[in-house]
Amino acid sequence: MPFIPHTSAEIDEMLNKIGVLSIETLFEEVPDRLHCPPLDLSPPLGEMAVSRLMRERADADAGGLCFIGAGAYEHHIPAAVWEIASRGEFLTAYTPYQAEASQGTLQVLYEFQTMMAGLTAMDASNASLYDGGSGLGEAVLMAVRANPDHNKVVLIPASVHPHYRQVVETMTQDQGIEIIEIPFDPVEGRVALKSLASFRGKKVAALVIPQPNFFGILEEVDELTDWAKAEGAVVIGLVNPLTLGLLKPPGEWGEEGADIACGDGQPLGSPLSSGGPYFGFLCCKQKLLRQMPGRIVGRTEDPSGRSGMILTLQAREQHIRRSRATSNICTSQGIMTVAAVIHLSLLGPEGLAKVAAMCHAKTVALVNKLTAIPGVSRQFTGPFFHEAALRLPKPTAAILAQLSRLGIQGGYRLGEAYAKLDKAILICATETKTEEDLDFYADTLVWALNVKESF
Amino acid sequence: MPFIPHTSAEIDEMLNKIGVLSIETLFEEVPDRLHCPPLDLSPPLGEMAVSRLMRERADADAGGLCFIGAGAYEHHIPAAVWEIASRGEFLTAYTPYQAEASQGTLQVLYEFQTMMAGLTAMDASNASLYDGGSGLGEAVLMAVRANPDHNKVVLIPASVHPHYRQVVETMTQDQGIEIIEIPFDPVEGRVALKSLASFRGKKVAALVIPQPNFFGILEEVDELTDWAKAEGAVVIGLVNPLTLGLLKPPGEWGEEGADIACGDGQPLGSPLSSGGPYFGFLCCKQKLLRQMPGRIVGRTEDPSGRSGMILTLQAREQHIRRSRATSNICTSQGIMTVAAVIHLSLLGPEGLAKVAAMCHAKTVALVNKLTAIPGVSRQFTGPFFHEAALRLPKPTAAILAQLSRLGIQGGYRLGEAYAKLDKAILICATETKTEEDLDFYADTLVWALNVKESF
Amino acid sequence: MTTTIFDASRAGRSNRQHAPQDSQTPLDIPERFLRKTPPLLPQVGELQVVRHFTLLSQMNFSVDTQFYPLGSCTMKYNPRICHVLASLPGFLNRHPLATEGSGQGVLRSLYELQEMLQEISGMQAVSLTPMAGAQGEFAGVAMIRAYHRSRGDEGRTEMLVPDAAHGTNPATAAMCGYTVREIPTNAQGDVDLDALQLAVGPQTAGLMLTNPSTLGVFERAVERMAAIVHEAGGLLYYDGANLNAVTGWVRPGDMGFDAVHFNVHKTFATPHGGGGPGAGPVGVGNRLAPFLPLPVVQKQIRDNGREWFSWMSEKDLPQSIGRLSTFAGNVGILLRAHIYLRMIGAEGLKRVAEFATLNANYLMARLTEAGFAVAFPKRRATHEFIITLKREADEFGISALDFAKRLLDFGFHAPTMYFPSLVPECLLIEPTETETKETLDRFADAMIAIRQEARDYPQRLLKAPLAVPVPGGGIGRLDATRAARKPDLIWKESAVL
Amino acid sequence: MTTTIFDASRAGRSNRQHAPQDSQTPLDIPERFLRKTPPLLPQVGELQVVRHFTLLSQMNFSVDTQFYPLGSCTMKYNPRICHVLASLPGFLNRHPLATEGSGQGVLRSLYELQEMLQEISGMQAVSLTPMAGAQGEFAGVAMIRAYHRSRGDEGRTEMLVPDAAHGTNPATAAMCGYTVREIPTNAQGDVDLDALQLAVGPQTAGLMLTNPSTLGVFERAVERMAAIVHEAGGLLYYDGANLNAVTGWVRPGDMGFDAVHFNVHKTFATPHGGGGPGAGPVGVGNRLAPFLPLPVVQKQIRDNGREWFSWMSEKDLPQSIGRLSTFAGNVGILLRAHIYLRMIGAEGLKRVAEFATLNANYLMARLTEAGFAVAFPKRRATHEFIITLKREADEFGISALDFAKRLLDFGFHAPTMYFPSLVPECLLIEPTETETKETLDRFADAMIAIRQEARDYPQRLLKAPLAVPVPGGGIGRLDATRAARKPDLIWKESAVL
Ligand SMILES: Cc1ncc(COP(=O)(O)O)c(C=O)c1O
Ligand SMILES: Cc1ncc(COP(=O)(O)O)c(C=O)c1O
Repeated sequence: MPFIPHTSAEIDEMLNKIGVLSIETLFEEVPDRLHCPPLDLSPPLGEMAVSRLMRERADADAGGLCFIGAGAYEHHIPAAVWEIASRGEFLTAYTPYQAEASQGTLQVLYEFQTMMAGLTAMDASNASLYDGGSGLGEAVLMAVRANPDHNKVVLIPASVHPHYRQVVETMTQDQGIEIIEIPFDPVEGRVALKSLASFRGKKVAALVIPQPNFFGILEEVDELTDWAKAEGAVVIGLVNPLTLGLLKPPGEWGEEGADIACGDGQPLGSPLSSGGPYFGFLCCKQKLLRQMPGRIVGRTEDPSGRSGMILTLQAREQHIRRSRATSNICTSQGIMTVAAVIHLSLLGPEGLAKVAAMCHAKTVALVNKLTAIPGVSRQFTGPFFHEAALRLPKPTAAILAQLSRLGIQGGYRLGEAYAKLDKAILICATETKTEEDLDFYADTLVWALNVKESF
Repeated sequence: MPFIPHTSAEIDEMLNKIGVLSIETLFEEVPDRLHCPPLDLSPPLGEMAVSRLMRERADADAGGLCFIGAGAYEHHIPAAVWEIASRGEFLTAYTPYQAEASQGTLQVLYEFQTMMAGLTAMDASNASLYDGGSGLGEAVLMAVRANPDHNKVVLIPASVHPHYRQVVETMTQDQGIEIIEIPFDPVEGRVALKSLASFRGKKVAALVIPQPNFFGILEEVDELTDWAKAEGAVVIGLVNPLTLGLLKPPGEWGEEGADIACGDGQPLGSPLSSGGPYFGFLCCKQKLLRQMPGRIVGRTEDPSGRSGMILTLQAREQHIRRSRATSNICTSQGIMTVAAVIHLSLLGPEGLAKVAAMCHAKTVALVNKLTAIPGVSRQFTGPFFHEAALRLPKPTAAILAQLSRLGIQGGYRLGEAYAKLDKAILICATETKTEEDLDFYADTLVWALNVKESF
Repeated sequence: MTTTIFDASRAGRSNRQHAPQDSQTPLDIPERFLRKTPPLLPQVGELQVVRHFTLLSQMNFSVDTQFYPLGSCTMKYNPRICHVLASLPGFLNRHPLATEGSGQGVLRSLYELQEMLQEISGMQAVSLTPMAGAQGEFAGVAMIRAYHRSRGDEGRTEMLVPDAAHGTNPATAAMCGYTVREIPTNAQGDVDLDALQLAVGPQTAGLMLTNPSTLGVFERAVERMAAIVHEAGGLLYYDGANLNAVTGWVRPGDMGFDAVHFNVHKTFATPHGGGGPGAGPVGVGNRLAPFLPLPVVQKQIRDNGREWFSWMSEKDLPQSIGRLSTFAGNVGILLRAHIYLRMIGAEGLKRVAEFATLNANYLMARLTEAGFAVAFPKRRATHEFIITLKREADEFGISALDFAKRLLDFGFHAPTMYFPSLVPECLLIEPTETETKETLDRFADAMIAIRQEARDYPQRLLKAPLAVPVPGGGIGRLDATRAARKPDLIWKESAVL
Repeated sequence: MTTTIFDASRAGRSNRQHAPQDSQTPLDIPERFLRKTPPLLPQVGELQVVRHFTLLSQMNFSVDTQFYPLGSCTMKYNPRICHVLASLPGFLNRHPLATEGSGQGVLRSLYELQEMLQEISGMQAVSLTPMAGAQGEFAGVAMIRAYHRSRGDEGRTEMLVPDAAHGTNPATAAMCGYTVREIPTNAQGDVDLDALQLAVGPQTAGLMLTNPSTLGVFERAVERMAAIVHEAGGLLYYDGANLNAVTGWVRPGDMGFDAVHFNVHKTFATPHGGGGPGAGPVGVGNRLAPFLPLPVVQKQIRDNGREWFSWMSEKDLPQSIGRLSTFAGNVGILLRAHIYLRMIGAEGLKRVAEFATLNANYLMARLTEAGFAVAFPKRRATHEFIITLKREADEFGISALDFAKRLLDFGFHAPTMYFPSLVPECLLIEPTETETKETLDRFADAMIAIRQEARDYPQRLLKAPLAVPVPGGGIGRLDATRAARKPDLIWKESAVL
C-alpha cells in the first residue's frame, strides 16, 4: 500500500493484540449514520503517472522573462542553498520542542535571528512569521499592545504594498484597531511630512514606514521616524531585507531608530513559487521583546556547562498563554529561514550589497531604456531603488497581456490597487537580467505599443 | 575567490610561516622555460551565468518520446532514489579506505553485492565496474585467467550488443586473446546450437551468452550453457538486471548454471544521461572469487565483536598487486550503486517483476501497433522480451530522422552495426510509455512512411 | 552547540561566484539613505557553508531518520516525490502576479485541490490561502464573526472552546475579538454536554472543536453538540488537526460543522520543515461561503470550450473577510498536498485513517499490557492516545519530562508532553500510519525499559538525555529557565572569547 | 554495522506507488525462460528505505562534512551547482543513441570540454570516453602500443614505470600486454636519471610518469627524461592525477609528454561518490591523435553557417584503438567538469594550483616546525607532501596506521597511508585549495596532540579509533585479516539469528 508498510500477517497480529477482529471495529465509536460513502476523488496515480502529470503542468507554466517585483523578486539562489536546506534532517523535523534532539534546527534559527537583527540593526528577531503581509499585521498588533496608553490607531501610508494593507485590515479589524491610510505625494511618490500634520498630538499608537515603498521610491525615513518618536508612536519599519545590504537599516532611522522592523524574507532564498512559501520576519528593540509574537530561540547551557539552544520566552505563546498569547501563531515558515541563513552565508555582507546594487543598476538601465520610448515616462520623481513606476501611453492591461504572450511578464498594473495610477505599471529588473533581456523588453514594448489593439 | 577561502591576511601569515615572500616562489622547482603563458579559456562565469547557459542547453536537448533501448533504458526512477543518493555524505565521500569512517558507503555496497548476487543467482558480486561493455571485457579477461589450461579463445555471439563487442576487442586485443564471433540464426535472431558445433573440443576458454540478446530475442540459455560446461568453458551470462525480476538468472541456466554474470546496471536507477554514468556489475560463483576484478566489501568485526564492513580481498587489486593485479581498475561507479540499492529497495522483488512485465507488455503492444502498418514486420521470429527488431519498408535513417523532428526517438538503426539488417530498427517501449504514446508513435510512423522523401 | 557560522567568519572572505560583477553604474542613491556599516553577516567560503549546515542538519532528529510519535503533530512520512515535483522550475519560477495565462498549470492544480478538500470535508467551498493551521482557524472564526455581523447579530461575543483544546483555538478566538469560554471534559473524555448546554446562549458566536479530540478519542455526541450550538444561534468550527484519523470515514460537514481547517502538514503529509511552512486551507458550508478569505481559484469555461482558471478578487467575493497572505498562501506546500492526494486517492485516504488508528490502538494495547496507565482505557484510541505517568511520578519521583528526555537516548523523538493539560504527567502518542509494527514494538520496549530504569536508577532518568544518538549528541538537558531569565538571542562578537 | 535493509524485509510489503499496475496482457514468455523463485530483494516500505539510507549516509565521512587530506586523491569541494546543472532533465533524459539533432546542447558542451582540456594540457586532441583515471591510462598506453604497431615497431615490449608510481600504472601496462620495468627514485625524490638512461632501449615502448610525482615533488628533470625516452624511440605518458598542482603553470605537452589523462574527479572537482563515477579523458599530441578511443565529438559548420556537433565514428578515425565504454563515457561527470571549468576560467585554474600548493607548503611548514619528519625536507611541497612516522614508530611502537585511525576520532579523514611504499610509515597529505587556514591549523594541532598521546598513552593509539564522530561511530578498528580469511560478502538469511 502506498506509504503504509503493513503486511497482512502483521495486521492480524496487531488486531489480535488489540483484541478485535477487524480494523472497522476500531471505528465503532463513530456513530454509524455518520459514516460517509466512498469519497469521489480522481483515481490514485502511481509516482510515475503523477510525475508526468505535474511535469506537464509545470512545463506549461515555465519560461518567460519576469520584470515584476511588487513584493516578490526573482533572484539567483545559489544551488547549495536548497541542496542543503532540503536535506531530510531539516525538511522533515518538527518544531524543535525537544531541544536536545533538535540542535541543528535551533542553531540555524539562532543564526537566523542574528542575521536578521544585524540586517535591520535591531536587538532581537523572532524565528519567522508566515509572510510579509501577515508579518506587518503582527507588527501592528504588537505595536498597539506595546503602546497601551495611546489610541488604537495606526497610520499606514498608501505607499505600502496594497496587499499588505489588506492583510493588516483583515488581521486587526476585530480588535478595534483603526488603520488610517496616509496619502503619498502624487508627484514624488512618497509620504510628505505634512500629510502627518493632522495627527499631531493624536496619540496614535504607531506609524508604519516602508523603505523602499511599494513604488520603489525611497521614503524620508529619518524625518518620518523622528516625527513619530516625538509623538510617542511606535515606529514600524517595513523593509526588503535584500536592500539592507546597502540601505540604512530601520534601527538607525532618525535619532532613535525604528522600534520594530518587519518584512518579507522572500528575496533571501525563497523561490517565487506563485506567491509562497516565503517567510515574514520581525525584529525589535530590546524593550519590546516580550510583546514579540512567534518562536524565539535562545542560547542556554546543560548541567555540565555546554552551551546549547532552546526555544525560549514561551510564555508569550499560544500553547502556554492560550487566549492571552501575543498571537495565535504556531507553525511558521521554518525551512525558508534555513534557506535564508544559507543564502546569506554564501553571499556575505559584500555579496548582498553587490546583489542589491546590481538590481538597482539593472532597474535603472531598464527605466532608461523604456523611458526612451515615446510616451513612456516615470510616474514619480522621487529617488527610487530597484523598482520603479512607469506611465504608459496605452491601456496597461492590454499591453501587459500582449507582452505576456511574447514571453515577458512586463510588470504589475498599478491600476489594480490605485485608481489614479491607472496608466502606470510597476517594473523591476533584478540581477538575473542581462543587457539583452532589457533590450528584448524594450523592443517588445515598442512593438506592443505600436501594434493595432485588435492583434 | 571562487571556491578558495583565503583572505589576504591569511595568505601573508601562511607565506610567513613557510618563509617565502610569494606564492610564486613555491613553484621555483618548475624550470622557468616550462612556465606557460596564460591559458586561453573562456572568461569565468558566476554561478548565475553558468546556470543560465546550461539551462538553455539542457532545454534544447529536452523533450521527445524515447523508444530506443539498445542497452540503455528509460525507466521511472522513484524520487527518493536520487534525493538520498545525492546526499553529500554519499556523494562527496572517497572510496571507503578508512572503514571506520565509511560504514555508510560500505554497508550500501554490501547490500548492493547481496542484491546483485541475488538477482543473478551467483555467490558473490563486486562493488561495480565502469559499465556494461567494459564489464563484459573484465568478465572475458577473468574467464581466461580462470581457465589457464584452455586456449585464449572466447566465443561471443554476434547477438551481443555491437558496442560491447567493440569494447571487449579493445580491452583484450593486447593480451593475445582471440575473440570469435558466433553468428545468429537470421530467421530466429538467436544463436543456434549448431553454430557452436565447430568449436567442439577446441578448448575454448569461455562462451558469452546474452539474455535477452541485443535484438530482445531470448537465447536458449540452458542449452548453450550445458554445451559450454561440457566443453570445460567458462560461461559468462550477459544480462539486463531489470529483466531478472522475471527471467531465469544466469546462476540457474542449464544443469550447473553460468559461472559469471555481468551486464550494465543502468536500468536500476541510472538516468539515461547521453550514455553515462551507468555502472557495470560482475558476479561469479565462489570458485572464481579470487579472479574477480574491482572492489569487494566484506563483513568483519572490531575488537569488541561489533560487526562492520571493510574493503577486502585487496590482494587482487592494483594498489597491492600492481602489474599482477586482476585489473587496473581503481575508481569505479560508486554513487550509481548507491542509487541502484535504493531503487531496488523501493521496488522490491514484486515491483521489479512488475516493471519488467510492463516493459514487455508495452513493447508487445507497440510491436502489434507498428506491425499493423503495411510494410512493417518483425525482423526475427524468436520469442522476444521487452525489445524487438522491426523491418521497415523505407530507408531507416531517413525515417528515424523524420520521427526525431516530430519528437519521437523511434529506435536504433540496426544497419549501423549489421549490414544485413539495413532495413531494420530496434525498438523498445518501457513502462514509462502510455497507450497514447504508443498510438502517437504508430500514427507518426504511418505519416512518415507515406510522406514524400523530400519533405 | 557547535561553533556558529559567525565564528568561522574572516574579514575579506567572499564567494565571488555568487556576487554579480560590480555594476558599471555608480550608485545614484543619496547618502542619507545609505547604510554606514555593513551588516553583521558571516564571511565564509562555500565549502565552509556547506559543511557547517550539513553538520548542523545531522544534529537533528527528523522523520527521515527517527520515529516521531508526536501526538497532534502527525509526523508521518513526507513522500519525496511531492517535494521534487513541487520544486519543478515551472512552478518555482512563476511570479505570483504573473498573468493567469502563464499559470494555468498551477492554478488548475490549486483548483483541483479545492475540490478535493471540499469532497473530503463535506464542505461547499474552500479557500487555500491560510498559511498554517492557526491561520486557518483565524479565517474560520473571522468568517463566523463576519456572518453574525452580516446578519446584524452583533451581540455574540463569546467563543466556546473545550478545555482540552489546542492553544491556538483560544488564541485565535481572542485575535478575532471574542471572549473565550472553556467547556469542561467529562471522565470519559467527551465534552461535557450539560456544561455545553448551560454555556450556550445569545452571546454564543460558536464552538471550536477538534474531533477526534486532542484527548485521542472521538466525540461521540458531536451531532448533539452541533444541535445545541446551532439551536443557540452559534456556528461550529472544526479544528482539522486530527482529520487524518477519520478521512474517508466521516466528514466534518456531515457531523454538522460550518467551517473547517485542514492541516496539510499533518493530514496530507507535507514536510514540517523544523517549524513550517505548512498550509491551513479552510472549508465552509454555504452559509459562510461568501466570507471566504481571498484569493480563491475559480474555473470558467471559455468560448472555445477550454477550461480557464483564475483568481477571484474582492469583486467576486465582496463579503470576504479579506486577505490573509500577501499573495495566495503557501502555494508550494499546497502543490505538495495536491500531489499526495493524487497519489493515494479515495481508498488511500481511507486507509490513512485506518492504519493510523490501527497503529495507535496496537501501541496502546502493548503499553496497557505492560502496565502503563492509559488516560481513557475504556475508549478506543483514534490515531493517538494519552498515557499518564502520574503513578510513576508518585512512586519513583520521575516525571513525564524525564521519560521523554530518556526516549531521545533510545533514538525516539519524544511524544507530545503535558498536553492536553487536563491529564497529569501525560504523553500524547501518535504513531501515524507510515510506521511499521517493528518500530512500534521497539518503541514499546523502550518505554518498558525506561520504566524499569525509573524504578532501578531514577537518578539516571533525571539526568536524561545522556547520549542522544546524533553527532554532537553529548548535550545534556538544557536549562530552559536560564534561557528565559537572561535571553541570549543573537550571537555577539564578544561572546566568542 | 547497523541492521541491513534485508533484516527489515517482511514478506508482502511493497510500495505500490512505484510498481506499474498489473499489465493486462498475460506474460507470453515460454516457461523455460522464467525465474522460478523471486530474487532476494528486500520488501520494505518507502519510509523505511528513506530512513535506512539516510542514517547510513550519516555514518560516512565526506568532503561535505570533514576535512579529507587524502594525498593523490584530491578531495576538494565539489561545487553543488555542477551537480545540479548536470542533473537538469534535458541532460538526464537524453538517450545515448538519440539523434544528434536532439543533443546539440550536450554535444556542444562536450566539444568545448575537449577544447579546454587541450588548452590546459598543451595537447592536440582529446577523447572524453575513458571512465576513470585508470581507463584513461589504458587508453594512453594502448595508443602508444597502436602507434608502435602502426610503424611496424613490434619489438617494444617494455613499459617503464617509476617505483613510486600509482598501482594503476603498472597494472595498466600489464593489461596492454607490456612487461613493466621499474625505475628507482633518488634520495631527493626525483626519478634516477642514470637508471632511466640504463633502462631504455629498443624494447622500450614508453615511460609512464606522474608529475608532480606521487612523492609530492616536481620532477625537475622532466625534460631530460623526455629526451632520454624519446631518443630511445619510446613515448611519454602523463598520469594526470596530480595535474591540479600545476594547472595554468606548466603543461604536460610542453614538458614533452605524448599522452595524458585527466582525473576530472580530482582536478576538476567532480564528486567522488564513495568510489566513483569519475572520468579520465585522454589528451594526445599529433602522433597519437589517429589512435584516440571513440567516440570523439567533432564540430562542423553547416551550409547555413550554423555549428553542428556530432560523434566521430570508426570511419572518421579508422586507426582508433576502439571503444572503451558502451556509449560515450561518463557524460554526466564530464558535464560537471565542464561547468566547473566555465566557472573558474583560466585565472581560477591557475589559482587552484597556487592555493593547493600554498596549503600544502603551509601545512608542511607547521608539521616540520612541530618536529615531524618530512620525506623530502629540502624540496618544496607541491600540492601534497609526505611525512614519515618511522621515528615515532621506532620510539613509541606505534605505526602510521595507528596515527591515521586516531585522526578519525578527531573528525579528520586520514591522509593516504603507506603510499608510495618507498617511504616507510608514511602519510601522504594533500589539503587542497578549498580548505581554510583554520582547518589546516586544527589538523596540525591534532597531529601534534596525537604524537603526544603516542608518547604518553601508546596503548590508546593502538586501539584507535575510539569514537569516530558519526552516528554509530562507536565502532573500533575493523579486522581486515578476518575479512579476507573468511569472506562474508553477501547477507544471508541465516546470518540474522
Ligand atoms: C489540534 C491542533 N490545532 C491547531 C494546530 C495549529 O496548527 P498550525 O501549527 O499549523 O498552525 C495544531 C498544531 O500543532 C494542533 O495540533
Ligand atoms: C596517481 C594516480 N594515478 C592514477 C589513479 C587512478 O585514477 P582512477 O581512480 O580515476 O582510476 C589515481 C587514483 O587514485 C592516482 O592517484
